[in-house]
Order: sequence, then C-alpha cells, then structure tokens
Amino acid sequence: MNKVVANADEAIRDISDGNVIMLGGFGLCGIPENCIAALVRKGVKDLTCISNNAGVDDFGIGLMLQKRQVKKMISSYVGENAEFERQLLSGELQVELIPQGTLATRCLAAGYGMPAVYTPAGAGTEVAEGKEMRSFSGKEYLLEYAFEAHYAIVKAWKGDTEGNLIYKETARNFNPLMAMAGRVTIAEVEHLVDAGGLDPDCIHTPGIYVHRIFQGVNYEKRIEQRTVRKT
Amino acid sequence: MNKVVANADEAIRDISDGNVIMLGGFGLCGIPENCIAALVRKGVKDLTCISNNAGVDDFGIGLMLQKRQVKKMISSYVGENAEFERQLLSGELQVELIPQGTLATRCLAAGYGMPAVYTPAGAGTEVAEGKEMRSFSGKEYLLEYAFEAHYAIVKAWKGDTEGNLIYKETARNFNPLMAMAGRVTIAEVEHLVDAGGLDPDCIHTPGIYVHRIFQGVNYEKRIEQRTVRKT
Amino acid sequence: MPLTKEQIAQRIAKELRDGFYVNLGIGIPTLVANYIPAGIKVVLQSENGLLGIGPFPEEGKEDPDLINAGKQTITTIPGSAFFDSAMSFGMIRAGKVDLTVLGAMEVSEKGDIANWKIPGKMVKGMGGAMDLVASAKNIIVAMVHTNPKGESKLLSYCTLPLTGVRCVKKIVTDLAVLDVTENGFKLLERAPGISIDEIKTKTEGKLIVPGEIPEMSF
Amino acid sequence: MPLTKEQIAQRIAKELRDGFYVNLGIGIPTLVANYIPAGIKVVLQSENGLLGIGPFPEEGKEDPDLINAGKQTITTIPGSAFFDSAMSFGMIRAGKVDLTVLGAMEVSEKGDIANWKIPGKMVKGMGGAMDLVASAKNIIVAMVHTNPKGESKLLSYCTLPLTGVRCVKKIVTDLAVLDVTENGFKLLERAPGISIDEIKTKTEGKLIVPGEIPEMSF
Repeated sequence: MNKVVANADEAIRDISDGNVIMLGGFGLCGIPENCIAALVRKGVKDLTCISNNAGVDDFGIGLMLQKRQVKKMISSYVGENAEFERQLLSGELQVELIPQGTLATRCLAAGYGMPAVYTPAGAGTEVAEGKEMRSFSGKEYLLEYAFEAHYAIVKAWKGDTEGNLIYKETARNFNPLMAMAGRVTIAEVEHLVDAGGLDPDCIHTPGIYVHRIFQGVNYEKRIEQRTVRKT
Repeated sequence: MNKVVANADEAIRDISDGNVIMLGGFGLCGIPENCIAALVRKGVKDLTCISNNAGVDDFGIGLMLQKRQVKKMISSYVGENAEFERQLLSGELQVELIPQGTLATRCLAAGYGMPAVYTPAGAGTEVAEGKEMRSFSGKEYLLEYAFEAHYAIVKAWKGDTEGNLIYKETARNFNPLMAMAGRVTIAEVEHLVDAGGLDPDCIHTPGIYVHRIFQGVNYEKRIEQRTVRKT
Repeated sequence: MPLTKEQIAQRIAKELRDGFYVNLGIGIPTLVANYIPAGIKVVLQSENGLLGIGPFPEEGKEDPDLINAGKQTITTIPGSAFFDSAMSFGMIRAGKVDLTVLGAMEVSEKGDIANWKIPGKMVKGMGGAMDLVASAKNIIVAMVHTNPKGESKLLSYCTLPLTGVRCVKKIVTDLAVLDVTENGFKLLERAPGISIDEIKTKTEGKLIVPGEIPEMSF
Repeated sequence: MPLTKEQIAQRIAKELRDGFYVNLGIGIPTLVANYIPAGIKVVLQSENGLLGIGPFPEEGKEDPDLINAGKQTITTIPGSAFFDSAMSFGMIRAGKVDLTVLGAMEVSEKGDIANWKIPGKMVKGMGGAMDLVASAKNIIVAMVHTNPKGESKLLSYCTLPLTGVRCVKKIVTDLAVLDVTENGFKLLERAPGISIDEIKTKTEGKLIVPGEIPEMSF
C-alpha cells in the first residue's frame, strides 16, 4: 500500500470526461492549485464540479472554465467571474446553487454514511421546490441527499504518507468534508512528512479517507480581497 | 462573560432531580471524574444518564448507581457492574440500550441542529421495533432522533478560559459529541490555560459549545483492563 | 437626517450583550464590529470556519489562509478556534450563535427576507445566508429604508425570491429601528430629525406606531 | 483436529490484503492482529476512536487515555490518528473499513448474525456490533462450530435476537471455512483431519459441498 504519488499529474491520471469531482476551498483559500493546473493540462472535460465557489477568471476553477472543461457547477456562491457569467448566460454551463451549509452537510453525510439529512435552510424558498419537506417540533426541514462524487480533490497544509491531513486556519473550510466524501480522494499538501511526523491528536482527516497524496509545488495562494487595517 | 468556575460543585450547582444528563467517556476512559463525585455529593436523583457505559461498581457512573441517583441509563454497553445488574433486575433502574454508532450520531445530530438522522444500525433487529424505517438505494435505515439533554458533562485534557477543548488520545470518544449536544455544557479539564494558550488549529470543541469550565483535581484515571505485552 | 452606514452599524451594536456569539454578514453588518460597546465581550463567528475574528491585518501581515466569509484578509483574537464548514453551519443550525446581522433587499411585515436574487440579473448565489436565516435565534437586518428609486423595502409581501420566511426579528434602517411583530413592523426609534410621517410614507408594509417614538442618540 | 482459537485467527489473517483497514472485535478476532502475513500492511481501527492500533504496552507503560474497544490498554503505530466516536462510526457506515472480523453466537444460512443477547440472561448491550454488521462491506465471523452442548451454531434461522441481517460473508470456525452464499453455507476448507461428514453433522443450516474440499494448512 503506497498512497504517495509523485505529483498532481499522477494523482489525477484517471479522472475522465464526465466525472463528478469535488474541489475543496472557500473562495481562493485552501484550493488544490496543483491539481487544478493538472486538470487543465490533461484537458479532461464535461466535468461536474462540486465546490463552494468557482474561482476567478484567471485562478482556481476559473482556469478550467476558460478551457470549457466544466459542464456543471454545484456551488453556493459564484462570485466575480466574467467567463463564468458568459458561459452561464449562453447556456454552455449549468449551475446548481445550494445553500452553503447544505453543501457542507451533504459532504458530511457522504463521509459519515448517512444517505440523507434534514436541514431548515431554504424552507419556504425556491430552493425547497420539488424537495421533500418534513416538520420536526413545528419547524420545516428539507431532506437533502448525500453527495456522490467520483473524486474529491483537497488541499491540506501538512500530510503524512498514511494520508493523514492537517489544515491551516480558514483554509480548512470544505476540505476535510470533501476528503471524506470522494469515492477516490486526492490530497495535495504543502508539507508531506513520514508516518509519525504528525501529532495523532491533531489530525483533521484520518488517512482512511485519503487514497493518493503528494507534496504540491509553487503555491501562489492568491488573496481575493486584500484588506488591511487603517492606521 | 466568564465561563470559568471554581470547581465541580459550582459547575453542577443547578442540576436538579429528574434532569437528563450526558456524560462523556468510553468505559472508564475520559470520564468526568470530578463532576461525578460532585453529583454524588449533591445527591441529586431520578437522573436520566446518557453515557456509552455505566462505569464499574466503585468508579464512574457506578458511584451514582450506588447512591440510587439514576432512574434511567441510555447506553450501548453496560458491562461488569453488579449493583447495576441488581437494580435492573429489581426494576429500580430502567435501561435503554442503543447501538454505539447511533448513540454517537444522535449526539452529533443535536450539536449540528439536525433533528433526526438515518442509520442502518439495528435494521432487521429488535432495535428497529416501533421505529420509522426508510429505504435508500435498496438499503434499510432507521430514523433516529437527536438527543435532548439538560446538561452535558465532559472531560478534556486541555481547555482555555473561552471554553475551547482538546482531548487526549482515545479519551476523546464521546466527549466532543456530548459537548455539542447539551443545553448547558460543563467541561472539566486537566489543564486550564488562558485564552491564546491553545493552538486554534488543534481545538476539538470550539468554546461556543461550552458554558462552564474548570480545572479538575486528583484524577485517578482508573484502567479497566490493564493489558501488557508478553515479553 | 438619515443615518450613515456607520451609524446604522453603531445602532445595531447597542443590541450586543456580553458573551454573545455573533455572525456579521457582508457590508454594513461587518461594520458593527467597530462599535462593540465598552465592557462587553462578543465573539465573532465567520461561517467559513472561525470563532474569534480579530481586526484586519496590518499592511504586509496579510495571511492568505486566514480570511472571513467576505474573503477579506483578517486576524484572530486570543482564544480563537478554527473548524470545518459542516461544524460551522452545525453550530449555526443548533442555535449556538446568539445573533446574526445581515443585509436585505426586502423584508416583509411577517419577517420574510429577500437578499440573494434579482430576477433578470446574474445570480451569484445564496452563500450561507439561507442557512443563517433559517437557523438563527435572533436576526437583525441592516438596510436602507428605500431603494434608489425611493420605493420602500419594508413591504407587506416580498416581491423578490425569498431567502427565508418569518425569521427577521429587528430591522435597523437609515430612518428607524423597528421590531417585526405578529401585527407588522413596530416602530421603536427614529433617526435624528426624521419624522414619523416620513417613516410612514416610506414603509409600504403595516407600520405600528405605539405613541411617542424617541429619536436615536449617538 | 479442530482448530485452536489461535489457528482460527491465523486462518482469518490469510484473508487480509495489503492496505486493508480492519476492525477486529473482542475475543478471537483480536488475535488476528498477531498473524498479519509478512509483506502486507493493514491498519487496525478501534471504534472508540483510533486508526493504527499497535501492540499492547510494555509493563509499566500503560496509558489510561489509550485503550481499545475492549477497554484494554494499547499503543499506537506511527501514522495513527485519533477521532471522536461519530467520525469513527461515520467511516464504518460509509464503508471505509475494508474488513470487520467479529464473533457470533449464531449465524444463519442467509448471513444473519446473533451475538448480543441471550433471553433470560442479563443483557449487557450491543456496543458497536450493530453498527459494524449493518455497514461493513465485508464481514468475517470467527466462531466455534458448535455450542458446549454440541449443537450447531450455523443454522437455517437464528434463534437468538439478531444483531444484523444478511451481512456475514464468510465464517471461520474450529472445523471449517465457509462462504455465505445465496444458497446457503458453502464449504471451502476443512480443519486438518476433520471429515466432511463431521462438518455436515454439525451444520444445521443448508451446507453446500462443492466436490473435493481441501484441508487447511498452516
């Protein structure tokens, strides 16, 4: 059993046209930069991408949109992205918008073997249309199903050869949830260490959820909204 | 806002006869020793206790059983405990046995605001009797409801004045789940530090879930099955 | 004179209580953090996975791994904790967050809120707003009383697609502070120099005026 | 000669494959850890919150915070990870654990298992067994073929309260290795010196004997 692969190209080698893939990150924070670049190089297309956001025009998932590799986005917020908007309006791109907590919880459900979960988010709104509703203690909930994805691609701060992962600050976000939810989970990390190099009490994603791991290179870690204190 | 209390007696001051309380721990590992001792001193009775196990005759929840303080136990396994068995057979004590994963998940559901969850555990067995069943992808699941508890009492390794908690090794078990599930959550810790004394990336229970915290004393940490290597 | 955005934030800050865990939405709500009253402590939650938001970083100290839900670079305070998005919305759904402040395009007299979608315009998504409004124990809306055309945004019924139903508890606009009650918007305070008549005129939904209405003071 | 408990464990260990994550129940299953074949790596899961169980500690090195699901003091291996009980059963329910080995009082020819309750006796509880059998992709039962009275424990129908239905895939007893198939127990191997007739006699449920049955070798 060896989970360690050489690089992003090897990690994503078998991702195919039409696959459903999850990509961790919130905005441009904690996104799997190396794997996105490899997916662009590979040119795989007709992908369904489950990711909270869709990147910006020239970074993150935006790079895959530029190459018309994405058939459908499942996201909670698809911000400032002109190419995204163009493809959406022209009908080239399908978009399914779902509440952010529902997105997170549907990943959790997959990782925890729960086929569906109840959430109040969207009750009484168009999000509830066509969905099964149920009342608990007088409050309305939607039944939301666990995601199914061929691949989950996540970015962590540190990882070990067993696939254990630790995230840094708010770069954690959806990464540990998607790591649990993929049929095959690929992790790129800033620092890859040997087994025993991480504190077992501080691991966010146990290695059982991770199938392939590699140490990424040349992280740009672009900041979307640089904001500083007035002095 | 000050979450820090002086000791266990102050922490459990308002627990009343008939309350539903959750107690963390697996076997005798990671149990809130100080609070159990304080509950025995206070003599509060007719308690419903949600805890994976019921302690042994002279330690853990067993101490509360000796004083006839427990009306009902909700557990997955009630091991070697003669007084427990006596009270059960005599009808003094009610016991509801539920699968361990269901116990854990019903705590998680409470902490995550999910009114109910689906689990396959117990399908086709007497555990499913009277419960709502539902099939997802051809597999049978039981609908299990989130726990409601007046108090959750947990034991952590380290905690800070904000109520953030870190557990050690397998003493984690049900503690972080119950910490999220109590209407009021009381945490006893081996080491209480100031805000800023814990690594924010390594916190298992964020302080928002914890209402009272104190540094416990005189931990015995009894071992139930001392097992060593044959040399 | 109508309140400035800063004054709306300042007025909302008076609703904070010691020990509150608070989620502040993007825009005016974010400004509330600048006006936390002396002597009380609140902990700010960011739904992307943080309890304990600190001030914006000093120039040059920006950390790309540390952002708020508006994707702005931030810092943390001592005692902060990071967690994943499922736990973040878990604590929101479980009612552990004491107060949510967010903006709105429209609010109805029943407390319905619309703030995510305008038909005919590019829809960017609801982000975490639907989870927040469906779950929060206490929601205060920060908004301008009327739209740029001068039309009321406090309505009998929302005309825009809803974000959540019967969830808003209190509204602070540039003109007034109002509670959402079973019988409609209840006027509590006026902005300095704003007449009850002006508020009546600019409130399309049912407005209750319980006698004398004090002016806000800052 | 019937297998010893150690030999049952040793035979089960041959089912392990490189990279397997395995949950071993209390009793005979725990012994499987002693016979992991050379050249393959398996990671042992403990449902109280650990991946990467190591050997029992040396005398004097026992750590009360570090126990297995049988409440025994243990150690960890490099690369281990701790987690809470919800995640532990989450990974079990999600099918991430490749193999579960557990004991049984009875198994039916349909793969039903009973191992938690005997009517009339003090019931200690199912612990994690119901979650494991309801969720595991692959379940091997380690058991003695007959009870102390000599009665078969491999039955047409279980007589004891069930732990799970149609879940057992393979059984290793002191007498035989059997697969649970759609048509009943399929005999795969015999213990050294044990005849097919003896196995037939001691198997109450439907037994399929597909021609020559090899003896196990150790």
